Amino acid sequence: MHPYDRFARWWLPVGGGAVLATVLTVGWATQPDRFSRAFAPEQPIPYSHRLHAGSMKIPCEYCHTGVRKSRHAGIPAVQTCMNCHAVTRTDRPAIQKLAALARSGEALPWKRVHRLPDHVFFDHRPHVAAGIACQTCHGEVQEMEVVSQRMSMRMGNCLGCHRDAHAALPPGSPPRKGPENCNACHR
Amino acid sequence: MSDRAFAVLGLFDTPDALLSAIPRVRARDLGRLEAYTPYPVHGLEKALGLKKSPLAGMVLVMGLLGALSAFLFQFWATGIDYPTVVGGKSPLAWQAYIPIVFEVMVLFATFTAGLGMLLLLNRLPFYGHPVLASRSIAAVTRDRFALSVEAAGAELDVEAAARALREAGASAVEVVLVPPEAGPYSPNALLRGLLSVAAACLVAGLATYWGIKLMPVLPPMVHMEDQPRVNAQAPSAFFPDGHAMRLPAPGAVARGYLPYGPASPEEAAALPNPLPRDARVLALGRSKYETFCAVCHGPLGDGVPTLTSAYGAKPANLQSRTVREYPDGVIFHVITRGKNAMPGYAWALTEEERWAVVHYVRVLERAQNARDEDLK
Amino acid sequence: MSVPAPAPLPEELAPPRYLEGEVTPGALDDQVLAFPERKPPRKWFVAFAFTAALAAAGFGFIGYTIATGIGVWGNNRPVFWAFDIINFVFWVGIGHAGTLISAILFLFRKTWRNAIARFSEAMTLFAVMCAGLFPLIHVGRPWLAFWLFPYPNQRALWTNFRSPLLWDVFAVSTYFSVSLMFWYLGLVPDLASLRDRTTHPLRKKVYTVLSLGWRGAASHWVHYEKAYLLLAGLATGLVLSVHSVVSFDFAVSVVPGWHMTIFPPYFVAGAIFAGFAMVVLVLVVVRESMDLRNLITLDHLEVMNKVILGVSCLMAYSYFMEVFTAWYSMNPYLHHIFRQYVSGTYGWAGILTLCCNVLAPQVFWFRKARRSYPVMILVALCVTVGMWFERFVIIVISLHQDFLPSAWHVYLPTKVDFAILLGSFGLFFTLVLLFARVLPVIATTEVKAVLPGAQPRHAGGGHE
Amino acid sequence: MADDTRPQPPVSGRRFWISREEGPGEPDARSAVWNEFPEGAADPPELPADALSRRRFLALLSASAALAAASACSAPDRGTIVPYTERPDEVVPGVPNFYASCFAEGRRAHPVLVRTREGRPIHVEGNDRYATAPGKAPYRAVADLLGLYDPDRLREPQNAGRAVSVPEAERLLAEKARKAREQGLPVLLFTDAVLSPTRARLLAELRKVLPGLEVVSYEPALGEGEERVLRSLFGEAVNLEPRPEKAKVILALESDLLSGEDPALVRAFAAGRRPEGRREPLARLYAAEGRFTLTGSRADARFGVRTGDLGAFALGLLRLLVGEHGVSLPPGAENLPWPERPLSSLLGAGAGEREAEALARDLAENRGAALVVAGSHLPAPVHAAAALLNLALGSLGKTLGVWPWPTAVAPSGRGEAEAALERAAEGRYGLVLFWGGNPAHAFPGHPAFGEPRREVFVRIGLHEDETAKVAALVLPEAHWLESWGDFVPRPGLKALRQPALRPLYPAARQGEDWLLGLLRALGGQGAEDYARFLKERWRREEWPPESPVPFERFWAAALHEGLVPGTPPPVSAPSAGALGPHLCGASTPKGLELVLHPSPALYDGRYANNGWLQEWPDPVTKATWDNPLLLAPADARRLGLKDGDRVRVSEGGRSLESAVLIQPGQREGVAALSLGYGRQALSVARGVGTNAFVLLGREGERVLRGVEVEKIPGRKPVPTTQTHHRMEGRDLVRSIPLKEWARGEGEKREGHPLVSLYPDQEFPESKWGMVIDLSACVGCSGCLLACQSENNVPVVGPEQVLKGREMHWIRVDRYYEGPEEAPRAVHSPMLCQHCDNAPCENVCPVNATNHSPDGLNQMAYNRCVGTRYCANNCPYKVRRFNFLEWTAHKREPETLAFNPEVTVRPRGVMEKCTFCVQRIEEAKVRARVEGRKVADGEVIPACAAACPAEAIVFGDLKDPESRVSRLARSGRAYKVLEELGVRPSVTYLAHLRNGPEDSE
Repeated sequence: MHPYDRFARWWLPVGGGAVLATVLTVGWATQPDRFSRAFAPEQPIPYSHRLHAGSMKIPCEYCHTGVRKSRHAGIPAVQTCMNCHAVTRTDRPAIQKLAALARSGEALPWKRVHRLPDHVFFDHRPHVAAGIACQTCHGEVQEMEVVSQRMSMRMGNCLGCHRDAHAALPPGSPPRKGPENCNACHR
Repeated sequence: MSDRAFAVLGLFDTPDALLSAIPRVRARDLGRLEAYTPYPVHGLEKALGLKKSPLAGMVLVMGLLGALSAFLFQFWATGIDYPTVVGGKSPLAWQAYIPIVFEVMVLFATFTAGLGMLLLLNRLPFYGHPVLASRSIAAVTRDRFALSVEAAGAELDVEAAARALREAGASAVEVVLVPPEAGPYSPNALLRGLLSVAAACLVAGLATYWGIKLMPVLPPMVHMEDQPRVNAQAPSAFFPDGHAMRLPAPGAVARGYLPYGPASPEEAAALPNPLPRDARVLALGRSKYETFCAVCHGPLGDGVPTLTSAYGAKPANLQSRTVREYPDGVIFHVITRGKNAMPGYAWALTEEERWAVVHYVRVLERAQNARDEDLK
Repeated sequence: MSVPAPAPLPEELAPPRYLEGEVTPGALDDQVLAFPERKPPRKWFVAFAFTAALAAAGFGFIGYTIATGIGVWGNNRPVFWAFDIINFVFWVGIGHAGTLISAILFLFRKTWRNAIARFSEAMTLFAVMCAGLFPLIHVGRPWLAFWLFPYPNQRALWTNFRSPLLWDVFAVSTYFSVSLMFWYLGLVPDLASLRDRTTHPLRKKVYTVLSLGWRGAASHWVHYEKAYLLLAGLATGLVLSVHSVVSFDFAVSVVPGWHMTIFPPYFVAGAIFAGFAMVVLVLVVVRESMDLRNLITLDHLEVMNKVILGVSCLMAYSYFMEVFTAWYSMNPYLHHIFRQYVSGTYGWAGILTLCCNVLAPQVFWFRKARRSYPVMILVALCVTVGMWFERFVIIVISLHQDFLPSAWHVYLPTKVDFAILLGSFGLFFTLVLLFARVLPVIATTEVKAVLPGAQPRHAGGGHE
Repeated sequence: MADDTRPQPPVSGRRFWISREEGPGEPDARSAVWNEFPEGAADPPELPADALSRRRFLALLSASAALAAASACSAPDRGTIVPYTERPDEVVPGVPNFYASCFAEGRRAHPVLVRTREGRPIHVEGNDRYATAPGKAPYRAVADLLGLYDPDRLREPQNAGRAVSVPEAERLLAEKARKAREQGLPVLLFTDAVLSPTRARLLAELRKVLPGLEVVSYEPALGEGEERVLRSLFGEAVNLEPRPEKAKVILALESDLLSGEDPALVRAFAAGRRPEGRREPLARLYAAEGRFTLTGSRADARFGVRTGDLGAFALGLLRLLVGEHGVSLPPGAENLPWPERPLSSLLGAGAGEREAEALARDLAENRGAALVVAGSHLPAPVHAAAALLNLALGSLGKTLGVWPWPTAVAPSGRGEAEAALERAAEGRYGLVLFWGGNPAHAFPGHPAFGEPRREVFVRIGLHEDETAKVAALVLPEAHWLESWGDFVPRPGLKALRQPALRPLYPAARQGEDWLLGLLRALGGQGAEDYARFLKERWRREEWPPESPVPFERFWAAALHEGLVPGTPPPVSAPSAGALGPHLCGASTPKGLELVLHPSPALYDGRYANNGWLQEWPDPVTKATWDNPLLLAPADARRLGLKDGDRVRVSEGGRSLESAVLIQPGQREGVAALSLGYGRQALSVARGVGTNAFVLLGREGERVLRGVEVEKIPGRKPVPTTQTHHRMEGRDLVRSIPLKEWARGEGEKREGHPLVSLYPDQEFPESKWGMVIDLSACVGCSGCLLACQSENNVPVVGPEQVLKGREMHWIRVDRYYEGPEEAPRAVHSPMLCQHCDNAPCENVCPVNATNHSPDGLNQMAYNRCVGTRYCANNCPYKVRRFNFLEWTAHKREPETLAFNPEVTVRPRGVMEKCTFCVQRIEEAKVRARVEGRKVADGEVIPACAAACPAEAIVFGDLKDPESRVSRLARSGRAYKVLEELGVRPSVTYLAHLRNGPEDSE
């Protein structure tokens, strides 16, 4: 067989196939979603949702008070921790650090776990009002020692639920859809 | 080079000579006849008995297929998958799809015509064809016309063919041998080749993977995801304390937030509960109670917390006589300002919500201390 | 059989000669296919250096534009499109002549096209490449230009198939693919000839690979000719659609001066017009510098010039029709804009367009003019300039004063605009020069097929 | 990103004038690159104009590459969330708060409401409890939000050019004062108008410990004629309060009554111009003026009278009234002598004698319902004549209120101020405190400001401005949004100013706090800070002791509302006889007359560092970033001048250079120039326009006579946002005479029925729409600024405006009709029309703009690739394209001004009015959560909220009972370019002309 033919009939398809396979694999493996999921940064205070929300059953909204009032669920103020920790577990180093921050007023920079691009204006209120549980999007936070991202935060994922909200809504809710128009999220 | 002959080529100087030679050689039935010419010579196909090209039909079918797929794709994408209203037209309005339907039709048809001819019908590229290795090919692609008697299954009678061609007027005759049969590949070479392809892909793939992982989006690609505005709860490099969220100025009164007046429970005792005791208020009170109060005071208000872990102080029993005898205003005051180890909850509960909780606490008390008439 | 020698015809009545002197297939090869093997003359290098520098500068300014934003151009509100789209339409138009010559004239069996088809097709490709550049760089965020293609994505979004710009994306990319296919198919037998005559090992390798093992088998020619015919047919439809689609960019809008039903045929005619002028321009240079006077005869040029004259009249008709439509519409916005075409801030551009496109080619009514280098070069230059300005007139003048006078604003191009325009010319001529250097500029196979005596006499004759 | 926190000019500073000379058409390579790379913008501004060598360009490129790499490395990091340490009860992150406060400027104060997010102001609007103009704020109050976040603000006290601490600064100040006291030298406090009773009280306290304290309270922008006339008329300093709502006939003597500086006036006027549901005839506005003011452009009949002749005009009118209409002169004025000039000799092009007769008749017939107002820049004779007219027509107490100057510190004249400055220059003061104002700019070339850092000069100010440069001690002042105070915006009405945030810079304290510190240091009695001082004074003086409400609750409620009503003290009766001397002052104009007036944008120059106001098109000329000399067309022809030519203007040995802009309608022989430009300090302000204070004489005369204008070489095109001023006979802005409308002719619609190939769109829930009443709209352009603040609209700079690349989402189209000498002007706000069949949507290849189910033409910036096709296809040309990067390089504090609910658009994307979709979506979410429908009037876009005329109404067109639907059915309703079939959602109501000829 002529070497050129060998090339054209063997290596061209094989190489092309290999390149295609590589591109597809890398493309699939590097979806922003894959990188962003399971993102669980170490927090400045080793706060455990498993302990507080899981074992102690403190409702989510006790701390994330903004969720029915604001677009943002809100990370609780340091003082919210001090509601209990002014008297509880004051011997722990982390609590002492917290107390020091509460006294000094210095910033407590929690690492952001869920980040939507700035051009997305997500609003917690209608979702909570529709009866969608926090866990639907944020995962079983009450079982997480360190909070990590569980959901996809891509537009496709938002739309998926908006087009068929059945699974997210509490049982027995009437069938409804979320808006699909641009302005619903982008302003 | 093997000595098996593939073909015998006879070169002719003019197309006429070629054309007149074909029936003569063809009559001998020495093998498959083929002509090689520098340009299409009309009449050859008839002389050689070649079939008509099926290309036109292929092109028609593929063109229609292209048109149909373009139409269906546009219709699905715009009308069904993500219906968008544009310029007041219904998502299903199809008229505007026609230009793309036409273009895709032409694209499919063209590729069928071009690639179909080359790859499917003419089986090109074929670099190892014996004729390409012949001496005559240079003449053929220049200005000579070759008639070739080719082995068709059986062994070629080289002598007879050469004779026939010469007799038909060929100015020169060349025997074209079958090139040596080099097997496709030795397993080793194949393995080496495949491995190196795999290795190259792996290296490139990993490099891309890590590149994307470490540098997912570069400016300016990123430039609307991270806008130079200050979002809620953002950090700040400008304010020395690192908070972009600021405290209101001391003494300033925001709309809807008149400062809470009473300084002591006694002062607050006279405050009347402004809310009616209706289902909406009680539902509100209940949801807020269960979120903020039940953790310590217990869902029944009996001071048995839902917190499983011990809290440093003992929460009050709302069912106690003392609490039950508090006027509403005192409970409101305690919720607002806190008491002992309990912090105030004005940060979490609006005034309305606090009064609703007061109502709900009353309901809890009543439920646990039902009077006779309640049982009737 | 002796036939008395016919009395010599007067020159005017003699049939045009598309070959000078005796041309045999071998001689043709030796003349045309030898170019790639010879070291090009000094002037080629000088020209190449010049055009490549121009192209490089153009790309530099494109880089600058992308790094800074298209605010470095003169575009403003309301003239949101200016040089960028003018250049796009201009270059797409230039491309049309090639397809016309290679496809439409092929279908009409005008064999004189064979000598110039290759060159025109190559120019089509290069012009479309130049054209394709502009939609990409003219967008505000060029790094996201891939969003113009409908591909499945995580945003679950599709493109807007109702937008003429998207039609453009499909039309221009289809046009490029089809032209490439057409050009390459034609090249394959020539590449085989080159492969078999060259002695240089590297060139041999390259030509071998590119010629795909073409061996001129009669069974291949059958399919080949069919394919060529089909492609010509498809390309004819395509070429008419492409500039129609480009004209939709304007015709489908509401802008007075753009919203015209005559635009599709008018744009196609204009495209052919500009393209022919460019072909004439390049052909004259090629004919002289590559010593191809026997293959590209003055009769070739003359017939080209006749086409230019004819299309010029068509353009005049289009202009007239446009003006008539505008007048007849009783639309005050349209009336205003048509007055602006010949008066007002940019009136000179409209007048220049009319002079260049309608008046200048009229000189071709005279045979002398049609056969005179200076005249045809001048007219071709006029037409090229005129057609560029025609797009300027359509785009800039129409935009700068549309419905609300409060939004009117003049437009002034910047140096960057000019640099990128020149850069596109640099790119075009660089590619032309490279092409002339490495590939056969004349479709030898096609010319061979129509040489006297190329086809067997009893098989129905050739195409003479 | 190392120097994130370096101060950045708010609109990247000097780049605006560096390439100024280039003019249009030149590649703006430099300014573009400056925009692109923040490092470049922070470079020393002394960079020569052609410094952008290739090397530097590459350096910048590599810097940006490094920047890219740096940010890329930290990509997996998603930033941090910084919660409050202790969240205040009223602040929920993401939910705005509102603080009632008060804006003051010149002689006016206006209650406002400040919207804050997380304790930072992001928008200023009017106080909804302010009955005179509920929810309406002066446009400069809205724009001054940017002033709060101005990176050029002083952050620390400076002594002799070195930063010092606050206690140190206080010590230095006290030391200077003590030294002056010991030496027995007087102390000068040079400040602007003292409108605040508590501030006046503080000054009184200070005088107790500093007996030699002289207070000069000078407002350079305002003329003194009115002041002088009123003082002699009433015997004390008073304020006038025009009440257009009570007037049926208004005569404006070159008064910019409707400029929007006082939204209450516009609101009252507009209310009288809506025919729907009105029983009385529409109010009629006459104007007589030399300049072409916004008010004049809205007049039903406009008399072209030379500014210097206005007094004579008013007196001529009076004579007509007395002689032919039986109007009697007020007591005491019967025998006043006044120069006699026939009315006809004063009138230029425009309304003529017939209209003058009609005016006299109208005035006479509407005694007690007529109002004459004269511009504040006019000289005393005009004001005296106007006062005489008002007295004769019985306007006083009816259409014109009078109330005493609210504080004990009466305004000073320019003569007084200049004398004090001269004494300061001679070193006669032991201490000179410059607080507020900017005297070094208002008195250019004054010897007092000749040497830098004078030991006895102390500056209390927001910026390191011209005046700060001559002071040894510079004390940073807090912005008004960070300050406490009280004002009297209307007779008897007290308004409180409270801070909407804690000071951005802790060392920047409000001026009163610095003075309080001084007071205490000198042994005086004073609270620790001004907040307490204010509260104490209110406890003692404003809280009615008999009130059942405890003071704390009274105080909290007062802060909550921002207002406390009351009754003003009475004013003594006018004595018309005292007008005599003023009336005689009138003299015939000679030569070219130059009128100096405060800039509508920059006022006296205090807003010159505010990019929003610099780029805010003047409502009449549409000029931005400059104060061109406005010439009448005939004068320009005579002098051979075109738009953009440069001239030297000289008068009495003083001169300045300026660009020229021809102003149709301006009376021949009158030129105009606005004050406030030509600042020499601050990154945005510096070098923009020319300082017209140069021409102000000692008497503060603002109408100069015999001015020489001479052409000088060079051109300086004026950046205007509108370059064509005629409608070309198109039916764009409808203005119909009242009688035609009354006959129902306005309802006749021309044109053929519009047909569509496609079925109509359906809107399942709501369909948002807008109605703009052109009869109410005065063209004040306040909507532009409210929109800019609400929607993060960038500032682009003069070169870009010259190229037509300004970014305002709403503009006010102003067209002239009729002859150049006396055109009629029409104003029409133009914004995205949210067409149902939007042509822009069809052509976007990537679906970045399409239609929402509630009828909005939505624009997803993040999907936009920037083909600009949509903008080409927009017949209204309301789409704006980010040709260059105008925002990405911004850092705090500038970015704090951005609305966090709106995308900050980068370069390369298209943008446009969204109908304030963030407000719509917020209302929709709130309604959905509460399980109800969005109520009518719940969504108000920023432009509608700010419109003082309430000309813009927004709502749901699907609800037939909504206000917008009802108005859209009005007989005046029409749509712009309706014939295109794009079906806009914005309906315009035709303007009604109510001239003497226009009604029956």
